[in-house]
Amino acid sequence: MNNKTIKNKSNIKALNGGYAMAEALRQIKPDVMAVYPITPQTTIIETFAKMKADGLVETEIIQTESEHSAMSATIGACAAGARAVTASSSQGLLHMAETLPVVSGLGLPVLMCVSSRALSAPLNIHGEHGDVMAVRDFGWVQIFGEQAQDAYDNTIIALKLTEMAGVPVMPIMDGFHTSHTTERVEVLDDEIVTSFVGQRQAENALTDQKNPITIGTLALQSTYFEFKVDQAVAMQKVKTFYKKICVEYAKISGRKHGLLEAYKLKDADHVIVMMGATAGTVKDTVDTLRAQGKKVGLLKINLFRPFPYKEVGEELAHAKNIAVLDRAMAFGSFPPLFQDILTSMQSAGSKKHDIASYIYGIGGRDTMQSHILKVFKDLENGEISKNIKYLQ
Amino acid sequence: MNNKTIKNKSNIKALNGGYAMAEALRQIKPDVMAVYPITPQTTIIETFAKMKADGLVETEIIQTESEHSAMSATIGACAAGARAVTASSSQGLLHMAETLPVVSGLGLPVLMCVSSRALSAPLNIHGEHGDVMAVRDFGWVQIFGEQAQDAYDNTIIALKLTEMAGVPVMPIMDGFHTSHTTERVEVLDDEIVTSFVGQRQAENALTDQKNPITIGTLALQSTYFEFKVDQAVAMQKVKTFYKKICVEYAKISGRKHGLLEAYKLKDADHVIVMMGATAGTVKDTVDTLRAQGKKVGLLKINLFRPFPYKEVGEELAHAKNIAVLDRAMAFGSFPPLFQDILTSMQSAGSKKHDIASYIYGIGGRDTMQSHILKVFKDLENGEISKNIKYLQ
Amino acid sequence: MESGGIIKHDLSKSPRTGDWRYQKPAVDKDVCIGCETCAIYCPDGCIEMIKHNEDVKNKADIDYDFCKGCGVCAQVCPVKAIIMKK
Amino acid sequence: MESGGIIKHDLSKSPRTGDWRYQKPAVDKDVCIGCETCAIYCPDGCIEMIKHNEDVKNKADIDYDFCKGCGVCAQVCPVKAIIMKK
Amino acid sequence: MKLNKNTFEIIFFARGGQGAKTASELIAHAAVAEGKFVKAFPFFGPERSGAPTKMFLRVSENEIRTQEPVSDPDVVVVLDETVMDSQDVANNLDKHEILIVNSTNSKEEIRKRVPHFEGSIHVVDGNGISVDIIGKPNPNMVLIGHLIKVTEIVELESAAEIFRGVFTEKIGKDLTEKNVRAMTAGYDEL
Amino acid sequence: MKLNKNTFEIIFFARGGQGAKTASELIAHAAVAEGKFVKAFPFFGPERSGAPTKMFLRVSENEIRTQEPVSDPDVVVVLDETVMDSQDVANNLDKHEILIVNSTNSKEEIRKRVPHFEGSIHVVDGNGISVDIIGKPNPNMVLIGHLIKVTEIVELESAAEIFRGVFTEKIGKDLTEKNVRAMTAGYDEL
Amino acid sequence: MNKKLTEKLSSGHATCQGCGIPAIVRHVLAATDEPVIIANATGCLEVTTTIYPYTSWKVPYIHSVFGNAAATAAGIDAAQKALMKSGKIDKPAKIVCFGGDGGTYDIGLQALSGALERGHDFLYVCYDNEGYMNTGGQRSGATPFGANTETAPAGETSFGKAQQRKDLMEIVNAHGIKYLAQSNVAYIHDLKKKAKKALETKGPSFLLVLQPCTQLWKFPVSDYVAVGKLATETNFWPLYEIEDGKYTINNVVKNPKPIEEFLKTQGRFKHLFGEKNKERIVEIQKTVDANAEKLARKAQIS
Amino acid sequence: MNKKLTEKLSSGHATCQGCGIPAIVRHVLAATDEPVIIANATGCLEVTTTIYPYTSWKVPYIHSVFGNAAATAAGIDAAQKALMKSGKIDKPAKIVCFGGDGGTYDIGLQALSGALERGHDFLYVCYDNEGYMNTGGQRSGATPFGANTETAPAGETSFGKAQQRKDLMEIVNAHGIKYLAQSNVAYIHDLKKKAKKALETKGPSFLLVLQPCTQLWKFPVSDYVAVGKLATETNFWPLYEIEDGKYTINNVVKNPKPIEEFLKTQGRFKHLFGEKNKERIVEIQKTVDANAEKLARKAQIS
Ligand SMILES: Cc1ncc(C[n+]2csc(CCOP(=O)(O)OP(=O)(O)O)c2C)c(N)n1
Ligand SMILES: Cc1ncc(C[n+]2csc(CCOP(=O)(O)OP(=O)(O)O)c2C)c(N)n1
Ligand code: SF4
Ligand code: SF4
Ligand code: SF4
Ligand code: SF4
Ligand code: SF4
Ligand code: SF4
Ligand SMILES: [Mg+2]
Ligand SMILES: [Mg+2]
Repeated sequence: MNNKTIKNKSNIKALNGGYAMAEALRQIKPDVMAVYPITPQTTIIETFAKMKADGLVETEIIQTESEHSAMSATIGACAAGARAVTASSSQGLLHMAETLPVVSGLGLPVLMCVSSRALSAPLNIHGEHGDVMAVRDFGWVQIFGEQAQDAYDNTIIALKLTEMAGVPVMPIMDGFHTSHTTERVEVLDDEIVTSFVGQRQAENALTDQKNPITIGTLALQSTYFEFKVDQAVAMQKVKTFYKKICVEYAKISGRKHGLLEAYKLKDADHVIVMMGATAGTVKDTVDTLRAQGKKVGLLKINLFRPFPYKEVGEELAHAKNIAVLDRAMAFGSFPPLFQDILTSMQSAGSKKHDIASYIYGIGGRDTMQSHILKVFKDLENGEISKNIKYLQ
Repeated sequence: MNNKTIKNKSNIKALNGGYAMAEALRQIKPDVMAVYPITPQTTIIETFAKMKADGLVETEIIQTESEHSAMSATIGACAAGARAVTASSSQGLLHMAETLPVVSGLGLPVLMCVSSRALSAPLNIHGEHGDVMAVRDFGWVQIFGEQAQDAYDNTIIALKLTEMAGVPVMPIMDGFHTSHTTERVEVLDDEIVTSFVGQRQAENALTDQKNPITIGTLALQSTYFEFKVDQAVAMQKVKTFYKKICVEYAKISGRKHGLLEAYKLKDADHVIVMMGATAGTVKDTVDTLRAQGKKVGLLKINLFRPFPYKEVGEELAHAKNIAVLDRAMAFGSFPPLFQDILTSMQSAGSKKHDIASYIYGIGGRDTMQSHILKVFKDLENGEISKNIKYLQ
Repeated sequence: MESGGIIKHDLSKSPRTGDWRYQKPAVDKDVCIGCETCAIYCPDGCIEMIKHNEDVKNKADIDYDFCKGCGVCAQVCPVKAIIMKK
Repeated sequence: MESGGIIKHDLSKSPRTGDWRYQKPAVDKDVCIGCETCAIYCPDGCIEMIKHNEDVKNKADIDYDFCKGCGVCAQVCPVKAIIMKK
Repeated sequence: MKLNKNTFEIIFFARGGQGAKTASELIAHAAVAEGKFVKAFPFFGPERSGAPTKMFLRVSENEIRTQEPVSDPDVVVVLDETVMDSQDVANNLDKHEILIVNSTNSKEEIRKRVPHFEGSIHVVDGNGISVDIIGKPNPNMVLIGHLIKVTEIVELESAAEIFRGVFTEKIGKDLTEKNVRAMTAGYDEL
Repeated sequence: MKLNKNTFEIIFFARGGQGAKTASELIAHAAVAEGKFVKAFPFFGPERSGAPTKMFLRVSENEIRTQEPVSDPDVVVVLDETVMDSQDVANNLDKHEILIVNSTNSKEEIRKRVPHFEGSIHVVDGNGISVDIIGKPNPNMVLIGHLIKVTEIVELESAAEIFRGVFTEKIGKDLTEKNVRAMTAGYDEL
Repeated sequence: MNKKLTEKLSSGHATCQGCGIPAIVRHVLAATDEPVIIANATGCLEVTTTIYPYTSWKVPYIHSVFGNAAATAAGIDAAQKALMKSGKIDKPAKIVCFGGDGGTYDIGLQALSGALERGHDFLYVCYDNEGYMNTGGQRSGATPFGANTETAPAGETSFGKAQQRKDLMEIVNAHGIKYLAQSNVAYIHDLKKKAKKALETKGPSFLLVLQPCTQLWKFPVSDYVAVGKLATETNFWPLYEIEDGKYTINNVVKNPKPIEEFLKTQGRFKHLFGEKNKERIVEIQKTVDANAEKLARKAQIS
Repeated sequence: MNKKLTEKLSSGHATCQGCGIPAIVRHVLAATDEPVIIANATGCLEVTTTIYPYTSWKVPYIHSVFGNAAATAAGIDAAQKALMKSGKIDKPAKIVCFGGDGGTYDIGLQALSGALERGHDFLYVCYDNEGYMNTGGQRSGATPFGANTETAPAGETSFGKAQQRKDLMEIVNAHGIKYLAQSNVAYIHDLKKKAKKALETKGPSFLLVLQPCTQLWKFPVSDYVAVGKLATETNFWPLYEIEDGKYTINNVVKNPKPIEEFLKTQGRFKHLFGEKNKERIVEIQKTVDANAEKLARKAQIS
């Protein structure tokens, strides 16, 4: 994220990530928001509820009795033609898991703000990506962010993206690190956002009595496969839409977003690949090492689903050693981002690398610069373990 | 699966996969089975319910009001010290999704028989692996089978495995292809199975009033990570237990099971890697091509979680071209087995291969020998696409 | 294919559920008193009341494209005006 | 670490919730009539009735290791035998 | 026609609820009892009771591995003639293969409904025979008997034993034996 | 002590429910209003109202990227003296750094409780001052005022403006101004 | 095809021969001329009417998963309110949910309860065939005591379901909604009348409609009306309504037929007539009588 | 530490200063000398008593997720039955569930309903603080009309929650269980008596216990007993029980205090006392009166 300020178009505020998302939602003006509370998503929905109670937004809020119903009501509202949003975390994402592939399978433009958190058991309410990784294959677009500013920007971008692509989108922030941390956030003027996102133009809507549609059909052996391939194709198209929207968004905000953020990557021999809030800590570490003359760099993935295999493969082609840092556990397998990076290298036909897998920040564990230094040291020493290493 | 019959120890029956699993369950004598019906798992639970109604088994069956509760009751029963089992499919697996990482996180030895099926939307009740892939990262052991015989054998193996390893296990059969197809199944004598699986020796049990335990604690930032690493370690140990149990099982049954099944693989240049029922069709195709002098072979994965990266890498090291056939869609990514195979090759330090990704059998679509021939032809021609190909 | 399998009603795509029938209801329009009971209960909505000769009351008429031959109509008819034929 | 985080009660591992206290209840045992009301309602289970001098009735006694200083006891005491101190 | 080919493939046509599943599984059980390998599986649709449906059956001396549906059957059995109105039951049946139909119509009339089919047609009055013997229409037993005769995939006696094993308790010895007799009658029908 | 280092790091100690969050965020808002960058975040535990807790605050002229908790603060503010019984509030505070404590005790008494600490200790009677000015104990405002004085991370006036913006509507102009005065008093306290 | 009756749900669906569901749907929807939007739970109705590429539905219709019909309706309700506010629609349609007993008594109960609490504007119709039929006939919370089902089968050591069915009417009534009623597809006029009242209710309303199923209950495909009638004539299934808390029995059965009359028409109760289970029938009769009495008392005093 | 009271739940838990939950748990469990097994829903009680490495529980305890306490109990019940059969245990423990209002009225309602239908042998205790407290005070199905919460906040255009609370007692009662009762932590003797009855009931039993929460209700940490008492004295929270369908009011309040007495003790109702919302208080009083009357009628006739 490039923080160049366009003073005249922005208001600078101190907001936490939850508030930043709520602020973006307010400007987006959803017709319906159906939610169920769970830490650390509550900063979003409580802020929004208060905005509504104070007459700052007209959204119909449904305080449901569970996440399964929260997403179900969102489906109903979206299918009815409304701009429909929700928000969740952790156990909530899994409670509604049954409905998630339904949303994507139906091609409903649903926006779900996620504040990511560890999964039970044991119970832990802190930040990590285990929850969003658990639902990564459900046909939802997943956009990661680093700071509260990204939480704000990504929410606006996500809304436009979902309505343009007909694929549901999750802007994701790291629980607590982003959701509960107050930071400087540049907020756009309401009218600018309003005109940027426009109005939802529903192609099919239950409320269109002149064109009665049937949503949620049964597809037999003879047709289901085709629907799914179509869905995969629609997902692939998201990349193009996303890039386009990022360009447009840069125009109104002065802030650049994109599939990836390459930080001092160009000439880097030793590269860390990762997503989310902890990238900030890595950037500081990169600067420290660069100051010592070490050629280290960071590749931060923003668009995780659909995964930009090709672009990643290209960005990393020149690197000597690569460490992939996942903020999610893997049981009986390698972690998701690591596997996606391996796949990227194969996609790019770049087979020379040994790539190391690290897992950090599980259950809200603090990741310190010292951890990152250790990773870079491993890379420098060519210590590429075949096993996962944990930054505990 | 090696079908050498040891007549004196076995009874040969015509059973479908659902019945075969129910038969294994009857012999295992679970204390508690908590279930909720869903096609194509119903063949298991209905058969078992009838056995109970006829006094053939004493299991306490709980007919719950949802899958979320089915797994919750199973958790309660297992934590209480009982041998507890359940069964599900598709939407059912996702309905209970919230509870699945809880079972594994608590280290509860739960056995869940799965008859795999497509996920909504659109609705489709037919076979594929989309459902089990959706829950593959939840810390459960996943064992795939090909035929009804495997459904039977794997259920017994799984029970022993879960109680030995303290990790929950899913024996998986392909919905309909296995669950609803009547095949020849060799059933062991009741006493043999009973003595093979033994009695559950619960280390911790809620019913042990002398040692009152607290299950399901809250682990803060300071401890959660360690619990999860321990869990990953326990998962890794499963491979050894599994191999050991397979050896023992071969002794009582004469049937060999193991991490992998290599079919005409030794000298094969062109190899298909896959899991589940459709392997049978591939074997027939391999034979056809072998008869034409083509060096083709099949690697069938049985233990999918924990994934045998090393063993797979070794088995495939000599191959020229490899096609990985996934029976699950991938949206914005590459499919799971494909990525695991790529990872295996990197683990094995074997970087020479180009590996092709195919997706087949989605939503119960029939996969014909003609499809498989096409894949082998691609391999022969060196047509290794960078994109997923669909065998529609 | 329609995105997400979202469709609109189009009778031309309907299966002819008449194919299911192995017994066929036949209305004796002269016996029928036009009470509509059969039409109300027909599970397949395939009984229409239509003009018959000079009769004042419309009489039951069956749409065999969709009639599955269940025999509910014959059962509920108060005057047994419908019989099920092979 | 215990597998799955399954543990047994072990008071030595308990946080001293007395650290939370910024007001401290003090029982005037001579005023206390031993009615147990405070003990019953104390959210932290930290009031025990113990022998006091020659009194027949046991008197309220507070376990400051765990008393969080909420003041419930003082509130419910019918004879105001407990006062909250800074 | 003997079980001389590697795998014998049969399709049964019927309607949901008419017991085609039981029929094909009866043969499957009998074949397994004889030490053979089988795969018996329905075509699964969402169809409800009354809708046309079909069952696939493979029988072999060797392990059957393919999971493909039967697309090129050796024999087709039509348990309910009315499904022929909407289904091409003789699809992929060639001139050496057999179509068995439960009907009171003549062979010729049946052939008119599958004009492209050049193999032999066996018409069996399953309903009539079963009403005679059992007292109510249960054509499946009769047709199975006939199928066994034609294909020899299992011994008649194996099928009878299986039937007895499963049904004696459920429907009583008397009715069981009547069913077995109906099957035998189908076997004898030519 | 000025905002001369790249990033200024502060820890607030208090109890759940005592408004440490509001206090640290007030400064964060003021800093942002001055064009600075901030990160203000609590240490999250499951603790309920009454349990000791802490807040972290970073302020900088430049973008703050690290997500690490503050482990080596420049200043520590103790809003509730009683937490010192169970927490080492001066951990990693070196001799050039400052510990501000809300207390009526003497500096010396406080120092006895952090014997390893060599830097300067500021004792402010937040409760007393706020009771005097506002009429009820609201030590946070006083302590914030003092913190601003000591660190100059924001202008007193910015903090006052932020407070006015947020609270005037909620608690009325009168009470708001009293709070601002309490802050000013803290600022002036030495 | 019957023009009027198939105005909203056309022919061409794949319900079993002689299924009682379609008549319920057609007559409930015929009770209003206002626009409607349908939210359907997974189950026989859904699966048989929406097989791609054909839908029998001529009115807007949505299905997503099994247990969420009421929650989906909640979303539609909120959407309509929002779209009214912003002037994108002129008039809200009446939202009608259809759910089977499984989707209502069991897996969809919580969503229903939440939607009732929040007071959305919708009618929920539960067609009650007393079992999970779409999956082949398993026990549900609505399955009556003693019935033989696939997951609570009768056998050597079992007489079928050992528990009483849930009293869904009372559960729903506990939510204090304005109108709810119990009806029976065999009494179409009763059903139509109640549907009309329910559709005219502002806020949530509820109908529980008995729907004999040929497959689970095991009776000839021509007999759903006859079997349904017996359910009411034996007091197994009284017809009543609750308006603003007030109970009205719509067809006080003076001389109820013995419960055997109902039970014996159905294969699912066949095992009860054996020597071993005879007592169960006495038990069932007692429960039916006690329930009828309780209901009568409520009608009297409310 | 009080020896007797901490026999099952020790001190050392992290409940807020002045929380009403622990007294409920301690006194319910003190009502039996039989062994118990606890199943707990996610919520304040769970989170504050089981922070690794310390558990306050001295009796067997399980928590797994938020909405499944009753289903977990069902599994334990079945396990005990099976282990009894196989002789592995001598005697089943009494299973006691504790769930907050969120975990009972809302996300755990379905699991509770299913377990009640199946008739498991367990006591379910809902401690009702009228909101989701563990997550910081959001509205639940138990939150009363007019209360200010984080997700139904009072504001310019809102007076707090706009719906009535669910009548959970009636919902549970509709399941026909033998014993259920409404109690209040401020009335420990009432609670103990009811707990004893409930624990002695064979099959499912249920207790709904009011638990004033300092954080949500916003009153001084010393006041939970006083605030709880007012809830009953104003008839906002009558104490009653239902045994085999028969209602008994345990403390007929002759001259109920006006509802303001209760409301004014709590910050969550503060906004109602402003000019704008005054009418809401009248409305609340009406509802309280109507409910009391309804309850009295039920007690009379049942
Ligand atoms: C989460 C989930 N569990 C189970 C199923 C399988 N299932 C689909 S419909 C159905 C039964 C429906 O029963 P009911 O609601 O009574 O409707 P009916 O089929 O009788 O019309 C079941 C168990 C599912 N689709 N989703
Ligand atoms: C599926 C799921 N959704 C949401 C949450 C977050 N959550 C945990 S406890 C809780 C509130 C509990 O409220 P209640 O049951 O009333 O108990 P209390 O906290 O008031 O004791 C919530 C919303 C969760 N843990 N799981
Ligand atoms: S037989 Fe059945 S489907 Fe045909 S018209 Fe009569 S009632 Fe309708
Ligand atoms: S029920 Fe009989 S009399 Fe009435 S309309 Fe139908 S056919 Fe005619
Ligand atoms: S102050 Fe609170 S915690 Fe301490 S003894 Fe009194 S009631 Fe118990
Ligand atoms: S409440 Fe008061 S009088 Fe009663 S025991 Fe406690 S201190 Fe003594
Ligand atoms: S199974 Fe029953 S409810 Fe379902 S379509 Fe058939 S008759 Fe109707
Ligand atoms: S928030 Fe309320 S219920 Fe939760 S521990 Fe604190 S006082 Fe108790
Ligand atoms: Mg049903
Ligand atoms: Mg609560």
